[in-house]
Amino acid sequence: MTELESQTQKKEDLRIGVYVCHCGLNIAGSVDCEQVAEFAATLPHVVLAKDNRYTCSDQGQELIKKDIREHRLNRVVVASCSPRLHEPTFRRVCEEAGLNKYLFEMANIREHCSWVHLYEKEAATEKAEDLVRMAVAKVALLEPETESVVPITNKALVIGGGVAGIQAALDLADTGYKVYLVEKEPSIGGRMAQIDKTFPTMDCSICILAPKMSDVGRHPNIELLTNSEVLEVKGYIGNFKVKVLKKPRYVTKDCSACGDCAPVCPVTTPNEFDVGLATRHAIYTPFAQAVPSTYIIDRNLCLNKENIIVCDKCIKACERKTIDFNIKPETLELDIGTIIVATGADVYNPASLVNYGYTKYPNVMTSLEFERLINAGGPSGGRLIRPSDMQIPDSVAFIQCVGSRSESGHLYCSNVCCMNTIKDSLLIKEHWPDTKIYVYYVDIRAYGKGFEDLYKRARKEGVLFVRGLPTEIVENKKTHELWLVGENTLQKEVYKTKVGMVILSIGIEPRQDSDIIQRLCTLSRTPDGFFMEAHPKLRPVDAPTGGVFLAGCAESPKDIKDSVTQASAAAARASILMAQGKVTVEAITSKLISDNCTGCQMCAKVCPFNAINVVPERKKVELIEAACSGCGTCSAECPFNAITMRHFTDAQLFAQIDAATEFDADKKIVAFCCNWCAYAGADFAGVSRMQYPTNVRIIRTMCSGRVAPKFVERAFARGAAAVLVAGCHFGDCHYINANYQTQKRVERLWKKMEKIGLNKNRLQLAWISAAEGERLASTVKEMQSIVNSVTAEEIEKSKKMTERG
Amino acid sequence: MTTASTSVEKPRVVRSGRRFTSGDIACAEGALAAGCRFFAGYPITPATEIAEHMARRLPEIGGVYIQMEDEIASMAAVIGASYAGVKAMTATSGPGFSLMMENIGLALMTETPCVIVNVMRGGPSTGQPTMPGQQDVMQARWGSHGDYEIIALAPSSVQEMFDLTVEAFNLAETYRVPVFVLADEIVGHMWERITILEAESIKIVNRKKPTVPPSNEFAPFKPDEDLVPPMAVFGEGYHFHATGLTHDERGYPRTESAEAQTRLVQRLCNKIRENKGRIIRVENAMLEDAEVAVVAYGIAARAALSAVRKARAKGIKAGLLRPVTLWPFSEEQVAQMARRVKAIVVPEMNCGQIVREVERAAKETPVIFLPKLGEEPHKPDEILDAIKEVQK
Amino acid sequence: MTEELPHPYEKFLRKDRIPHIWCEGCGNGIILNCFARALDELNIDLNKVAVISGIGCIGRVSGYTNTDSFHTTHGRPIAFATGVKLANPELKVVVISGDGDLFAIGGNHFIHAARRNLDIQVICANNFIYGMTGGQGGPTTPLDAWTTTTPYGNIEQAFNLVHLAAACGAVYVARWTTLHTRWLTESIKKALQKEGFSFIEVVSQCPEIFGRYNNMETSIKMMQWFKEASEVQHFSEPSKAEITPHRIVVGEFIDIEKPSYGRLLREMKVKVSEKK
Amino acid sequence: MPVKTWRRPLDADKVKPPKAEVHVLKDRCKGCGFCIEFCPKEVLEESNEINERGVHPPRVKDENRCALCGFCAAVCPDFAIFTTEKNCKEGC
Repeated sequence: MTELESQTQKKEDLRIGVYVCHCGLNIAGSVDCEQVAEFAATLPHVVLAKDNRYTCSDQGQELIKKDIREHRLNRVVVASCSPRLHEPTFRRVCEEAGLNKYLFEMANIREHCSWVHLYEKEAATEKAEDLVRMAVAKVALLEPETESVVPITNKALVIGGGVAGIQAALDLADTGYKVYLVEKEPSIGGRMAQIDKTFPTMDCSICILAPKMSDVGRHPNIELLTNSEVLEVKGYIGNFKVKVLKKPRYVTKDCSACGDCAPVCPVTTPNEFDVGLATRHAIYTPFAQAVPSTYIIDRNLCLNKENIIVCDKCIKACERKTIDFNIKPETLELDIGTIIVATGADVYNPASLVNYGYTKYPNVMTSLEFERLINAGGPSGGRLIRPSDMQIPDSVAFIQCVGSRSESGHLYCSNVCCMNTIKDSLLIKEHWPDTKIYVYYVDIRAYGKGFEDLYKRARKEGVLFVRGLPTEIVENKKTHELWLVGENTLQKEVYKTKVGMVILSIGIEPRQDSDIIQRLCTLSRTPDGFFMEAHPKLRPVDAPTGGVFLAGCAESPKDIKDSVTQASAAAARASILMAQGKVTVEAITSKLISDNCTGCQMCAKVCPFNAINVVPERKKVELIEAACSGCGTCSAECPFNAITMRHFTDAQLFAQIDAATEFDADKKIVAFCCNWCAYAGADFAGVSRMQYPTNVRIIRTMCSGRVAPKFVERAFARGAAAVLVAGCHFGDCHYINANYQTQKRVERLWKKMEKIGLNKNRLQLAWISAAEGERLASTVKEMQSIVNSVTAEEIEKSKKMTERG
Repeated sequence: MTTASTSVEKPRVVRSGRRFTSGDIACAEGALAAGCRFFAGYPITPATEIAEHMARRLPEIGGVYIQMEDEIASMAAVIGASYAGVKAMTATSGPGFSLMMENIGLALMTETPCVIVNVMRGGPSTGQPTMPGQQDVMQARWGSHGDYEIIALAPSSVQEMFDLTVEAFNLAETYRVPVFVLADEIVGHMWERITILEAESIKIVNRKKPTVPPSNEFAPFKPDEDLVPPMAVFGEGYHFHATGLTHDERGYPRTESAEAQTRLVQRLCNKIRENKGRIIRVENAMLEDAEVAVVAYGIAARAALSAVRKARAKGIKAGLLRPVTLWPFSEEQVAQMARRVKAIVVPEMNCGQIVREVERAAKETPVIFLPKLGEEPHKPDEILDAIKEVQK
Repeated sequence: MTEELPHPYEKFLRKDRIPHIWCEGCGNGIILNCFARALDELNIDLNKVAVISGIGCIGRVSGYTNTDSFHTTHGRPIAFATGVKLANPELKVVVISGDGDLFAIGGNHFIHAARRNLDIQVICANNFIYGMTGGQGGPTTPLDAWTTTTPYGNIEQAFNLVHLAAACGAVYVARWTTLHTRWLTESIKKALQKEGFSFIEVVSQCPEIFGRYNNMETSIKMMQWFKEASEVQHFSEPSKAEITPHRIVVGEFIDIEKPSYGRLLREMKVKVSEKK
Repeated sequence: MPVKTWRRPLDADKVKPPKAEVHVLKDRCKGCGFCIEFCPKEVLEESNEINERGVHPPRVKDENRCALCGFCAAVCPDFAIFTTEKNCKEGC
């Protein structure tokens, strides 16, 4: 049946229940909830409207169920927090009461209203009423949907072989799932393998890591893909198709790691693993405990570049004949159910801080270099020697927060540096008790279990903690001794200290290549640049994309313990999915209205998921529901209204627009925000209590690509002063690239507006990530000037926009 | 020394004693007795039995028999084996002989001791495989391209098939030259009683070895006074080079020098010519007072002998000169004899080949030629008639 | 940079014969070089090596190796080598010759020696033409190639030598170009240690004739061709090992164990002597 | 790995690749240029001197670059070039 029929036929028996939530004072603090409830009762088809303190509480949920049964409610609206938080909760409530969960709608009067208009109760209340009106208008047109169930492949992909990836892989493998562990480097082990000792227990890092590494190497359920990169991730939760590039080692598995080859290799380069403090050859193994132990040839360094072997020294030295320059790269195609992103982090490069002279003064080194230096297996055999004269210094200074908590580096705290320095200072004391050690800090953050004790111990051992970072380091050109100059902010006095060696306690930063994984797994990132979790509190290891989970420093700076904990959590989350063996996907997919389709293929061209096939003989297209991810850019593109989106139909969106513009439209901004970025950004603005004008009415679409020009035109036709279309940044789009279509459409609209002499500034396009609440707030603020400048004539003119179009 | 009784158990190299055997087998046994330990060949009538017998015998006594893909390869392999220090031979007939000419030239140029048995049949081309002939005599002398001297022996009995094969090897080893045994189908297939001497009574010659130790200056083709260079072989450490190209005494190619060409080719000829006296063997019968002489070789010589006997019975002073060594040709012997006789009768199983050599040597003395082609050899009376004829 | 020191492979060469007669950039020198290196690395007793060659440019190689050596008639080195090897099994008998010598006039000997699995090593310098006689077409001349006897382009199909060798029963078959010196040396070493008939084809450059007439004027250009076109495909199907302007399939194609003629001969002799 | 390696490795002296000596037998060279063309370290260049055979033998551009891979010797058709390890006892 067509939408119109279904609407008219519904009108008679529609019974809508509205529940307005106080959320304690979170909402009630700045919105008159009773009044909103009373208002709701006056809306068409609303048979009952109530306000209560916590709708999400058990009583709140029970109440809704009871009402659905007793009052035969067939539609429910809850006006409370963001649907991104509690929609699942209330949908479940409806379901339990026998009501199809797609007949439920939320009005976000907390994040989008009370929290962002804390001091304008009246305007906030009025906005809340609008939001409820919009929700009621939409809910009236909602239709029951059945969710399709898709099977889940019982295989997991773990990206990154650091301690987090190792833990996640082992947990999943031990649970009995097949795991592909993909590591970029020649060996797993990551940062932890480079570190000498771990805090606060002071046990040898590699000693506790190595066994886990070899477990990974031996595990029957783990396929270890080192020296490999993920090229492509297609598909959806439970059914990913992943392409992995396995780069050749040029040494076969038969390598016994006897090491005869490396010494004869004529070319050398600084060893990355030892942060350049030691040398390696073109054929090498990064470190003694590497897994796999198989050697590898660095073809960029090796003399045998192209199709010829000029140098055969290693080949000759290899008794087992395991060297084969003929091995070609191979691309593996994997069927994957769940993905764990454990790609880790980079360390801050302090070279940019000229005043500390790193890369200028030989005796200024980073904490990572220190780890290699103090490590018994390291380039100096564990002797703390200064590069300038290879002597053990009598005094050492640590400088904290290098690259952290500062404008010059990163604003955030890197979490591990304080404890790492304390640990390092104790290591020095342990070997060379007389060494004078200064630690220059901003604050010492010893928040974790056993941290404070270690801190105390360091002080007892005589490590001097000085608050106030040096402003600069001056080197004595002859002796290469270093003078630290700064202010002790506790004693309020300037210090000028001479030390033999300075260790910069460098922070942790997102990997430079994060954007690749981000694009592949359609992840979002916080302003810090680390990957964002689906929910900071309730889904801390889930990525926004279904079936993808986060672990380790890829998500945020953390120490080994937290990385391992998070890894196990991620593994558990992934296991839950795979144990169920199937997953229901939201029924928000495209739907073909076959009669209208002319087979023009416009939709097929814009679909990011190739979910639309063309059937030339029938002059129609056909939709592949399993492949459809529900962005809706197809229906926005269709010139003949032949495709619509379940749960976001044209009619439903029109209804919301109309509701939003029912009263003094000429003062209002109608904002279309995509679910994953802009809408989440607005939520974030709410959570952060960023205040902005009350006259914006946000309509949620899954993707900005859903926003058809006709919606914008409808808003103007209804007399709206301004329209905002907001979506994800390019590259962040949850639907790969659907937002490129958004851009095209808005540009078309701008042209049209100019043609008919409308001020195109009344239509704004903004890219706002889930983390950019600030940006949303400021955009709305800026748009006020436009709203104010719009004249009655312009409004009238724009009302005719549709007819002219 | 092995006695007849133990001979049954242990395979003997030399099967001494009196035995009844065929020409081809006798040839093979002769080769073994002479020290031949390598045979490469290709089946061809009427020489096949030599190959077959070698195939049976060589493995017994630690030698190698190999059947090659053709006679070109057989000849090449024989040269190779000889250069590896083993006495080597091959056996064939007309068509195969033609194929061998290429590498016979190589053997001549590289002074390779080896023996080639040609059991002659009727040609040209495939001709009459099972019929006798003496048609390859000139090919033996001139068949390969270039200038050279070779040695060829013509057995006329099963006993000689044994004896002359031994001698062929001895000459090859002495002069570093390929030596032909020019037998024919009849001698090859004929069965007769022969006597094989005890091993130690059989004269064996082995090639001269270099007297100098290996060195970078070693000259593998530097001749002694007899113009024959001592022969180093592969594996002795001399690291010498040999080539079919014109070469100097080091064995290195000298492809542009006239001097080198003259020097080498002259010596290759002279080492045979100047040793003629030691090489050539002729057999005379009743020649001392003969007025008519018959010159015959191979199978033809047998009929010739009885013809001469019959003539003497009739009071005609006839005699026989049989060149055992066909090449180099016994020119002096024939010339001397020619001066004493009135006429010379030459029966040959061809259209006239050795007869030309006889005529050349006989000068004014008239020479009557008796050709013969096909199945039957000459009958004694045919030759007798010719003798009577010249007597008139 | 000094000149006093002698070349490390001097002892494998007849010093008084070097420099060799081959043209500038000719692949034959590289083949000789790799052969010397192989002997050096295996440190074989040079008194037990015999190098046999046929006629043609590469035929001169036997004149340069400081071993017992024989420069036979055209096409016959393998037949000659048969005699040497059987007469003195202690010797390592290596035949180094050209494509015309081994596969046109000498083709019959090659296939039968391979069939017999005679214990010799055959190294073929394949330069696609008859070089010594001035650049005539031969059994390996590529289709359409210009030679002095194919002035309108070659209309004969070329032999695929590795396929031929494999089909005839060789126990080791490899093909390299003269640019693959390291691999070539390894293959020669393998062949020298292998029991039975081994064959190595070396795609070699004749810049003076083949190169010049087929728009690769310099030896470097021909080496560049080897570099760009060659593709290592170990143990791939020999019949598919093509040599075209765009693709030269190289590598080891066959490496199998099979009783050699020499071994069977020894066993037969033992049997025979026991019978008696 | 991100931190740019800028230091001289502490073991730089220990694992210093051996110094090479390039030997050219000038008058054997026929001037094919393979050694120059295929040297992975571009150690060689054509000299402008003319040898007995009337060609320009190679000349060492920068001996320190030589990694002693020995390909020049391996690819030379004329046994005219080879490399040896410099005896650095007397320091080089």
